[in-house]
Amino acid sequence: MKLTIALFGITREIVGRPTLELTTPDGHSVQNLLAELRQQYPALGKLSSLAVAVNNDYATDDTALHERDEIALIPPVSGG
Amino acid sequence: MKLTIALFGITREIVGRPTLELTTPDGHSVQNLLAELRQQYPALGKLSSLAVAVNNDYATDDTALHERDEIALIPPVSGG
Amino acid sequence: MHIDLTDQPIDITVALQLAEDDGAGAVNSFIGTVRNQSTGRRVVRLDYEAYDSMALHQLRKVAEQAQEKWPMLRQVVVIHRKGTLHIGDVAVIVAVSTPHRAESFAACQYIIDTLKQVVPIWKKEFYEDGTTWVAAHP
Amino acid sequence: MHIDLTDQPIDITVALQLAEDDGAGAVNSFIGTVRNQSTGRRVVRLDYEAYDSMALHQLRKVAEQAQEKWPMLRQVVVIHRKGTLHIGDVAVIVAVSTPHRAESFAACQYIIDTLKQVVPIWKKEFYEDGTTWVAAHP
Repeated sequence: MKLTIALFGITREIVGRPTLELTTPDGHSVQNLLAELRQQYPALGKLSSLAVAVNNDYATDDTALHERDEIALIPPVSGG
Repeated sequence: MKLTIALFGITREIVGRPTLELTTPDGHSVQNLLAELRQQYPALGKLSSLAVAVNNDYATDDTALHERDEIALIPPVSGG
Repeated sequence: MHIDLTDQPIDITVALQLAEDDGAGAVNSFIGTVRNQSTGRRVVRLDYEAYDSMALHQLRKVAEQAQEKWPMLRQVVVIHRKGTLHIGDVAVIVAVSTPHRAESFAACQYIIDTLKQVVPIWKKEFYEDGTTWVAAHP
Repeated sequence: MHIDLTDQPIDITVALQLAEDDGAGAVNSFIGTVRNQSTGRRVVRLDYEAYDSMALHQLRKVAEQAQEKWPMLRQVVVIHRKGTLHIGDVAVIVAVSTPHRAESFAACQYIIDTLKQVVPIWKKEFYEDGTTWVAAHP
Protein backbone atom coordinates (compact mmCIF):
# COMPACT_ATOMS: atom_id res chain seq x y z
CA MET A 1 0.00 0.00 0.00
CA LYS A 2 0.96 3.61 -0.44
CA LEU A 3 1.04 5.87 2.64
CA THR A 4 1.13 9.64 2.54
CA ILE A 5 2.62 11.18 5.68
CA ALA A 6 2.08 14.82 6.51
CA LEU A 7 5.04 16.64 8.05
CA PHE A 8 5.03 19.70 10.28
CA GLY A 9 7.50 21.91 12.09
CA ILE A 10 10.97 20.47 12.49
CA THR A 11 10.07 17.17 10.76
CA ARG A 12 9.14 19.13 7.63
CA GLU A 13 12.52 20.87 7.80
CA ILE A 14 14.41 17.61 8.37
CA VAL A 15 12.75 15.83 5.47
CA GLY A 16 12.78 18.94 3.33
CA ARG A 17 9.16 18.77 2.16
CA PRO A 18 5.63 18.88 3.58
CA THR A 19 4.60 15.30 2.75
CA LEU A 20 6.33 11.97 2.34
CA GLU A 21 5.07 9.02 0.31
CA LEU A 22 6.04 5.48 1.31
CA THR A 23 5.17 2.07 -0.10
CA THR A 24 4.80 -0.44 2.73
CA PRO A 25 3.15 -3.83 3.34
CA ASP A 26 -0.57 -3.76 4.23
CA GLY A 27 -1.28 -3.30 7.95
CA HIS A 28 2.21 -1.94 8.62
CA SER A 29 2.37 -0.70 12.24
CA VAL A 30 3.25 2.73 13.58
CA GLN A 31 6.32 1.19 15.20
CA ASN A 32 7.51 -0.17 11.82
CA LEU A 33 6.91 3.18 10.16
CA LEU A 34 8.87 5.10 12.80
CA ALA A 35 11.78 2.65 12.59
CA GLU A 36 11.98 3.08 8.82
CA LEU A 37 11.77 6.85 8.95
CA ARG A 38 14.41 7.09 11.68
CA GLN A 39 16.73 4.98 9.55
CA GLN A 40 16.13 7.11 6.47
CA TYR A 41 16.29 10.43 8.37
CA PRO A 42 18.58 9.98 11.41
CA ALA A 43 17.83 13.54 12.60
CA LEU A 44 14.29 12.35 13.46
CA GLY A 45 15.83 10.08 16.10
CA LYS A 46 17.35 13.07 17.87
CA LEU A 47 14.04 14.77 18.66
CA SER A 48 12.71 14.84 22.24
CA SER A 49 9.76 12.79 21.06
CA LEU A 50 8.13 11.72 17.81
CA ALA A 51 4.50 10.60 17.67
CA VAL A 52 2.31 9.48 14.82
CA ALA A 53 -1.23 10.75 14.33
CA VAL A 54 -3.77 8.68 12.45
CA ASN A 55 -6.99 10.46 11.45
CA ASN A 56 -6.35 13.34 13.82
CA ASP A 57 -5.73 11.20 16.92
CA TYR A 58 -2.51 9.99 18.47
CA ALA A 59 -1.74 6.41 17.49
CA THR A 60 0.03 3.82 19.62
CA ASP A 61 3.07 1.78 18.52
CA ASP A 62 0.96 -1.19 17.45
CA THR A 63 -1.69 0.77 15.54
CA ALA A 64 -2.00 -0.75 12.06
CA LEU A 65 -1.85 1.73 9.17
CA HIS A 66 -4.14 1.64 6.14
CA GLU A 67 -3.95 3.28 2.75
CA ARG A 68 -6.82 5.71 3.35
CA ASP A 69 -5.59 6.85 6.77
CA GLU A 70 -4.60 10.46 7.24
CA ILE A 71 -1.14 10.00 8.74
CA ALA A 72 1.13 12.69 10.23
CA LEU A 73 4.37 12.86 12.13
CA ILE A 74 4.04 14.87 15.34
CA PRO A 75 7.32 16.26 16.70
CA PRO A 76 7.30 17.78 20.24
CA VAL A 77 4.42 20.25 20.35
CA SER A 78 4.95 23.78 21.67
CA GLY A 79 1.63 25.58 21.39
CA GLY A 80 0.13 27.89 23.96
CA MET B 1 -12.33 59.52 75.98
CA LYS B 2 -14.83 59.75 73.15
CA LEU B 3 -14.73 57.08 70.43
CA THR B 4 -16.46 57.37 67.08
CA ILE B 5 -17.21 54.02 65.49
CA ALA B 6 -18.02 53.73 61.79
CA LEU B 7 -20.69 51.20 60.86
CA PHE B 8 -21.17 49.38 57.56
CA GLY B 9 -23.52 46.84 56.04
CA ILE B 10 -25.62 44.93 58.49
CA THR B 11 -24.10 46.65 61.54
CA ARG B 12 -25.28 50.00 60.16
CA GLU B 13 -28.77 48.52 59.79
CA ILE B 14 -28.74 46.98 63.28
CA VAL B 15 -27.67 50.20 64.99
CA GLY B 16 -29.78 52.31 62.66
CA ARG B 17 -27.13 54.90 61.81
CA PRO B 18 -23.72 55.12 60.10
CA THR B 19 -21.65 56.08 63.17
CA LEU B 20 -21.83 55.51 66.88
CA GLU B 21 -20.26 57.68 69.60
CA LEU B 22 -19.20 56.14 72.90
CA THR B 23 -17.56 57.55 76.00
CA THR B 24 -15.15 55.00 77.47
CA PRO B 25 -12.12 54.90 79.79
CA ASP B 26 -8.73 55.70 78.18
CA GLY B 27 -7.01 52.67 76.63
CA HIS B 28 -10.25 50.67 76.49
CA SER B 29 -9.59 47.43 74.58
CA VAL B 30 -11.28 46.06 71.47
CA GLN B 31 -12.60 43.20 73.60
CA ASN B 32 -14.22 45.65 76.05
CA LEU B 33 -15.76 47.62 73.21
CA LEU B 34 -17.24 44.54 71.54
CA ALA B 35 -18.68 43.31 74.85
CA GLU B 36 -20.39 46.67 75.43
CA LEU B 37 -21.78 46.88 71.92
CA ARG B 38 -23.08 43.31 72.00
CA GLN B 39 -24.86 44.11 75.26
CA GLN B 40 -26.39 47.29 73.87
CA TYR B 41 -27.28 45.72 70.46
CA PRO B 42 -27.89 41.98 70.97
CA ALA B 43 -28.33 41.45 67.19
CA LEU B 44 -24.58 42.10 66.80
CA GLY B 45 -23.94 38.91 68.78
CA LYS B 46 -25.84 36.86 66.21
CA LEU B 47 -23.51 37.68 63.30
CA SER B 48 -21.16 35.01 61.92
CA SER B 49 -18.26 37.20 62.98
CA LEU B 50 -17.64 40.76 64.11
CA ALA B 51 -14.21 42.36 63.88
CA VAL B 52 -12.94 45.80 64.76
CA ALA B 53 -10.72 47.82 62.46
CA VAL B 54 -8.39 50.47 63.84
CA ASN B 55 -6.83 52.87 61.33
CA ASN B 56 -7.72 50.63 58.39
CA ASP B 57 -6.23 47.43 59.80
CA TYR B 58 -7.83 44.59 61.70
CA ALA B 59 -7.31 44.92 65.45
CA THR B 60 -6.90 42.07 67.92
CA ASP B 61 -8.97 41.63 71.10
CA ASP B 62 -6.33 43.28 73.26
CA THR B 63 -5.63 46.27 71.01
CA ALA B 64 -6.01 49.45 73.10
CA LEU B 65 -8.22 52.16 71.59
CA HIS B 66 -7.39 55.86 71.58
CA GLU B 67 -9.46 58.96 70.96
CA ARG B 68 -7.91 59.77 67.58
CA ASP B 69 -8.16 56.26 66.20
CA GLU B 70 -10.36 55.64 63.16
CA ILE B 71 -12.49 52.79 64.48
CA ALA B 72 -14.97 50.66 62.52
CA LEU B 73 -17.05 47.56 63.09
CA ILE B 74 -16.47 44.93 60.40
CA PRO B 75 -19.30 42.41 60.00
CA PRO B 76 -18.65 39.32 57.78
CA VAL B 77 -17.24 40.61 54.50
CA SER B 78 -18.71 39.41 51.20
CA GLY B 79 -16.82 41.21 48.44
CA GLY B 80 -15.65 39.63 45.23
CA MET C 1 0.32 47.63 40.71
CA HIS C 2 -3.10 49.01 39.83
CA ILE C 3 -5.70 48.92 42.63
CA ASP C 4 -9.10 50.55 42.33
CA LEU C 5 -12.52 50.67 43.96
CA THR C 6 -15.08 52.30 41.73
CA ASP C 7 -18.78 53.02 41.37
CA GLN C 8 -18.41 53.01 37.57
CA PRO C 9 -18.67 49.91 35.33
CA ILE C 10 -15.37 48.03 35.16
CA ASP C 11 -13.76 48.02 31.71
CA ILE C 12 -12.29 44.52 31.35
CA THR C 13 -10.32 45.39 28.23
CA VAL C 14 -8.55 48.26 29.96
CA ALA C 15 -7.92 46.13 33.07
CA LEU C 16 -6.27 43.40 31.00
CA GLN C 17 -4.15 45.93 29.12
CA LEU C 18 -2.87 47.17 32.48
CA ALA C 19 -1.83 43.58 33.29
CA GLU C 20 0.19 43.08 30.11
CA ASP C 21 3.98 43.14 30.28
CA ASP C 22 6.51 42.40 27.54
CA GLY C 23 8.54 40.30 29.96
CA ALA C 24 5.54 38.20 30.99
CA GLY C 25 4.14 35.50 28.73
CA ALA C 26 1.24 34.58 31.01
CA VAL C 27 -1.74 36.64 32.12
CA ASN C 28 -4.32 35.03 34.37
CA SER C 29 -7.48 36.89 35.21
CA PHE C 30 -10.48 36.25 37.37
CA ILE C 31 -13.72 38.09 36.73
CA GLY C 32 -16.55 37.89 39.25
CA THR C 33 -19.96 38.71 37.80
CA VAL C 34 -23.44 38.91 39.30
CA ARG C 35 -25.22 35.57 39.00
CA ASN C 36 -28.95 35.28 38.41
CA GLN C 37 -29.39 33.12 41.50
CA SER C 38 -27.85 32.61 44.92
CA THR C 39 -28.51 29.62 47.21
CA GLY C 40 -31.52 28.82 45.06
CA ARG C 41 -33.15 32.27 45.15
CA ARG C 42 -33.56 34.42 42.07
CA VAL C 43 -31.39 37.53 42.33
CA VAL C 44 -32.77 40.82 40.98
CA ARG C 45 -29.87 43.11 41.86
CA LEU C 46 -27.02 43.57 44.33
CA ASP C 47 -25.74 46.47 46.38
CA TYR C 48 -22.04 46.51 47.22
CA GLU C 49 -21.07 48.73 50.12
CA ALA C 50 -17.41 49.38 50.92
CA TYR C 51 -15.40 50.93 53.73
CA ASP C 52 -13.43 52.78 51.10
CA SER C 53 -10.19 53.76 52.83
CA MET C 54 -9.77 50.37 54.53
CA ALA C 55 -10.82 48.44 51.40
CA LEU C 56 -8.16 50.18 49.31
CA HIS C 57 -5.55 49.67 52.05
CA GLN C 58 -6.40 45.96 52.36
CA LEU C 59 -6.46 45.47 48.56
CA ARG C 60 -2.98 46.96 48.37
CA LYS C 61 -1.79 44.71 51.19
CA VAL C 62 -3.15 41.62 49.45
CA ALA C 63 -1.41 42.59 46.20
CA GLU C 64 1.84 43.22 48.10
CA GLN C 65 1.57 39.85 49.85
CA ALA C 66 1.16 38.19 46.45
CA GLN C 67 4.27 39.97 45.17
CA GLU C 68 6.21 38.71 48.19
CA LYS C 69 5.00 35.14 47.69
CA TRP C 70 5.63 35.19 43.92
CA PRO C 71 8.54 37.58 43.31
CA MET C 72 8.33 36.93 39.57
CA LEU C 73 4.92 38.67 39.42
CA ARG C 74 5.07 41.50 36.91
CA GLN C 75 1.75 43.34 36.93
CA VAL C 76 -1.07 43.08 39.45
CA VAL C 77 -4.46 44.62 38.71
CA VAL C 78 -7.38 44.51 41.17
CA ILE C 79 -10.52 46.53 40.50
CA HIS C 80 -13.64 46.16 42.66
CA ARG C 81 -16.99 47.71 41.89
CA LYS C 82 -19.32 49.22 44.47
CA GLY C 83 -22.90 50.49 44.34
CA THR C 84 -25.84 48.84 42.60
CA LEU C 85 -25.15 45.96 40.18
CA HIS C 86 -27.43 43.88 37.98
CA ILE C 87 -27.22 40.36 36.54
CA GLY C 88 -24.09 39.92 34.44
CA ASP C 89 -22.38 43.06 35.75
CA VAL C 90 -18.70 42.71 36.65
CA ALA C 91 -18.17 43.01 40.42
CA VAL C 92 -14.43 42.38 40.49
CA ILE C 93 -11.48 41.70 38.22
CA VAL C 94 -8.09 40.42 39.30
CA ALA C 95 -5.41 40.12 36.61
CA VAL C 96 -1.74 39.22 37.05
CA SER C 97 1.13 38.65 34.66
CA THR C 98 4.11 36.36 35.19
CA PRO C 99 6.84 34.92 32.97
CA HIS C 100 5.50 31.37 33.51
CA ARG C 101 1.91 30.27 33.67
CA ALA C 102 1.64 28.17 36.85
CA GLU C 103 2.48 31.20 38.99
CA SER C 104 -0.10 33.36 37.22
CA PHE C 105 -2.87 30.95 38.27
CA ALA C 106 -1.57 30.60 41.83
CA ALA C 107 -1.11 34.34 42.38
CA CYS C 108 -4.47 35.29 40.87
CA GLN C 109 -6.28 32.69 42.97
CA TYR C 110 -4.44 33.78 46.11
CA ILE C 111 -5.49 37.39 45.53
CA ILE C 112 -9.19 36.70 44.93
CA ASP C 113 -9.38 34.17 47.79
CA THR C 114 -7.69 36.55 50.23
CA LEU C 115 -9.70 39.53 48.98
CA LYS C 116 -12.90 37.66 49.80
CA GLN C 117 -11.67 37.03 53.35
CA VAL C 118 -10.26 40.39 54.35
CA VAL C 119 -11.43 43.29 52.19
CA PRO C 120 -14.25 45.25 53.88
CA ILE C 121 -16.87 45.13 51.15
CA TRP C 122 -20.40 43.93 51.80
CA LYS C 123 -22.89 42.51 49.37
CA LYS C 124 -26.63 42.85 49.87
CA GLU C 125 -28.67 40.61 47.60
CA PHE C 126 -32.13 41.71 46.48
CA TYR C 127 -34.53 38.89 45.52
CA GLU C 128 -38.07 39.16 44.27
CA ASP C 129 -39.23 38.54 47.85
CA GLY C 130 -36.62 40.01 50.18
CA THR C 131 -33.01 40.93 50.86
CA THR C 132 -29.96 39.43 52.58
CA TRP C 133 -26.57 40.69 53.66
CA VAL C 134 -24.52 37.80 52.27
CA ALA C 135 -22.61 35.72 54.87
CA ALA C 136 -23.78 37.91 57.75
CA HIS C 137 -25.38 35.08 59.70
CA PRO C 138 -24.25 31.49 60.36
CA MET D 1 -18.12 25.69 23.57
CA HIS D 2 -16.21 28.03 21.27
CA ILE D 3 -12.98 26.60 19.78
CA ASP D 4 -10.96 28.42 17.15
CA LEU D 5 -7.58 28.41 15.43
CA THR D 6 -6.95 31.62 13.56
CA ASP D 7 -4.31 33.55 11.66
CA GLN D 8 -6.00 36.81 12.67
CA PRO D 9 -5.27 38.76 15.90
CA ILE D 10 -7.27 37.39 18.85
CA ASP D 11 -9.85 39.83 20.23
CA ILE D 12 -9.70 39.30 24.01
CA THR D 13 -12.84 41.34 24.67
CA VAL D 14 -14.90 39.21 22.30
CA ALA D 15 -13.41 35.99 23.73
CA LEU D 16 -14.35 37.00 27.27
CA GLN D 17 -17.87 37.95 26.19
CA LEU D 18 -18.25 34.45 24.75
CA ALA D 19 -17.29 33.05 28.17
CA GLU D 20 -19.90 35.03 30.09
CA ASP D 21 -22.99 33.28 31.38
CA ASP D 22 -25.78 34.65 33.59
CA GLY D 23 -25.69 31.44 35.65
CA ALA D 24 -21.95 31.66 36.21
CA GLY D 25 -20.47 34.11 38.68
CA ALA D 26 -16.85 33.23 37.94
CA VAL D 27 -14.85 33.63 34.74
CA ASN D 28 -11.21 32.59 34.73
CA SER D 29 -9.07 33.29 31.73
CA PHE D 30 -5.52 32.57 30.73
CA ILE D 31 -3.85 34.65 28.04
CA GLY D 32 -0.51 33.58 26.61
CA THR D 33 1.45 36.37 24.98
CA VAL D 34 4.80 36.50 23.18
CA ARG D 35 7.60 37.32 25.61
CA ASN D 36 10.61 39.42 24.68
CA GLN D 37 13.00 36.67 25.76
CA SER D 38 13.17 32.90 25.98
CA THR D 39 15.81 30.92 27.90
CA GLY D 40 17.88 34.08 28.04
CA ARG D 41 17.79 34.91 24.32
CA ARG D 42 16.12 38.01 22.94
CA VAL D 43 13.08 37.05 20.85
CA VAL D 44 12.34 39.07 17.70
CA ARG D 45 9.28 37.18 16.48
CA LEU D 46 7.60 33.78 16.52
CA ASP D 47 6.05 31.57 13.88
CA TYR D 48 3.26 29.25 14.98
CA GLU D 49 2.55 26.35 12.66
CA ALA D 50 -0.48 24.12 13.21
CA TYR D 51 -1.77 20.82 11.90
CA ASP D 52 -5.16 22.47 11.54
CA SER D 53 -7.64 19.59 11.42
CA MET D 54 -5.95 17.67 14.23
CA ALA D 55 -5.36 20.81 16.31
CA LEU D 56 -9.07 21.68 16.19
CA HIS D 57 -10.03 18.07 16.97
CA GLN D 58 -7.64 17.92 19.93
CA LEU D 59 -8.74 21.33 21.24
CA ARG D 60 -12.35 20.13 21.19
CA LYS D 61 -11.34 16.94 23.00
CA VAL D 62 -9.54 18.89 25.71
CA ALA D 63 -12.57 21.15 26.22
CA GLU D 64 -14.85 18.11 26.38
CA GLN D 65 -12.57 16.42 28.91
CA ALA D 66 -12.73 19.57 31.06
CA GLN D 67 -16.52 19.52 30.87
CA GLU D 68 -16.53 15.88 31.99
CA LYS D 69 -14.18 16.60 34.89
CA TRP D 70 -16.08 19.74 35.96
CA PRO D 71 -19.73 19.21 35.00
CA MET D 72 -20.63 22.65 36.38
CA LEU D 73 -18.59 24.33 33.63
CA ARG D 74 -20.84 26.72 31.71
CA GLN D 75 -18.85 28.22 28.83
CA VAL D 76 -15.49 27.12 27.45
CA VAL D 77 -13.60 29.34 25.02
CA VAL D 78 -10.25 28.36 23.50
CA ILE D 79 -8.74 30.42 20.69
CA HIS D 80 -5.21 29.78 19.40
CA ARG D 81 -3.36 31.99 16.97
CA LYS D 82 -1.14 30.75 14.16
CA GLY D 83 1.25 32.45 11.76
CA THR D 84 3.77 35.15 12.59
CA LEU D 85 3.54 36.88 15.99
CA HIS D 86 5.53 39.70 17.55
CA ILE D 87 6.33 40.67 21.16
CA GLY D 88 3.15 41.23 23.18
CA ASP D 89 0.87 39.52 20.65
CA VAL D 90 -1.71 37.13 22.08
CA ALA D 91 -0.92 33.51 21.13
CA VAL D 92 -3.73 31.83 23.02
CA ILE D 93 -6.71 32.58 25.23
CA VAL D 94 -8.59 30.08 27.37
CA ALA D 95 -11.66 31.35 29.24
CA VAL D 96 -14.15 29.35 31.26
CA SER D 97 -17.16 30.25 33.37
CA THR D 98 -18.47 28.35 36.40
CA PRO D 99 -20.93 29.12 39.20
CA HIS D 100 -18.11 28.97 41.79
CA ARG D 101 -14.61 30.27 41.46
CA ALA D 102 -12.33 27.39 42.50
CA GLU D 103 -13.55 25.28 39.58
CA SER D 104 -12.97 28.12 37.11
CA PHE D 105 -9.27 28.21 38.04
CA ALA D 106 -8.90 24.42 37.99
CA ALA D 107 -10.67 23.95 34.65
CA CYS D 108 -8.84 26.79 32.93
CA GLN D 109 -5.48 25.52 34.15
CA TYR D 110 -6.33 21.98 33.09
CA ILE D 111 -7.20 23.17 29.59
CA ILE D 112 -4.06 25.23 29.02
CA ASP D 113 -1.79 22.57 30.58
CA THR D 114 -3.33 19.80 28.46
CA LEU D 115 -3.39 21.96 25.33
CA LYS D 116 0.36 22.46 25.66
CA GLN D 117 0.90 18.70 25.86
CA VAL D 118 -1.36 17.40 23.09
CA VAL D 119 -2.40 20.04 20.57
CA PRO D 120 -0.28 19.83 17.38
CA ILE D 121 0.96 23.40 17.18
CA TRP D 122 4.64 24.24 16.84
CA LYS D 123 6.44 27.40 17.80
CA LYS D 124 9.58 28.56 16.03
CA GLU D 125 11.41 31.34 17.83
CA PHE D 126 13.41 33.89 15.86
CA TYR D 127 16.24 35.59 17.75
CA GLU D 128 18.63 38.26 16.52
CA ASP D 129 21.14 35.48 15.81
CA GLY D 130 19.19 32.35 14.89
CA THR D 131 16.04 30.26 15.22
CA THR D 132 14.78 27.30 17.26
CA TRP D 133 11.82 24.97 17.10
CA VAL D 134 10.84 25.17 20.77
CA ALA D 135 11.08 21.88 22.72
CA ALA D 136 12.15 19.89 19.65
CA HIS D 137 15.39 18.63 21.19
CA PRO D 138 16.19 17.33 24.68
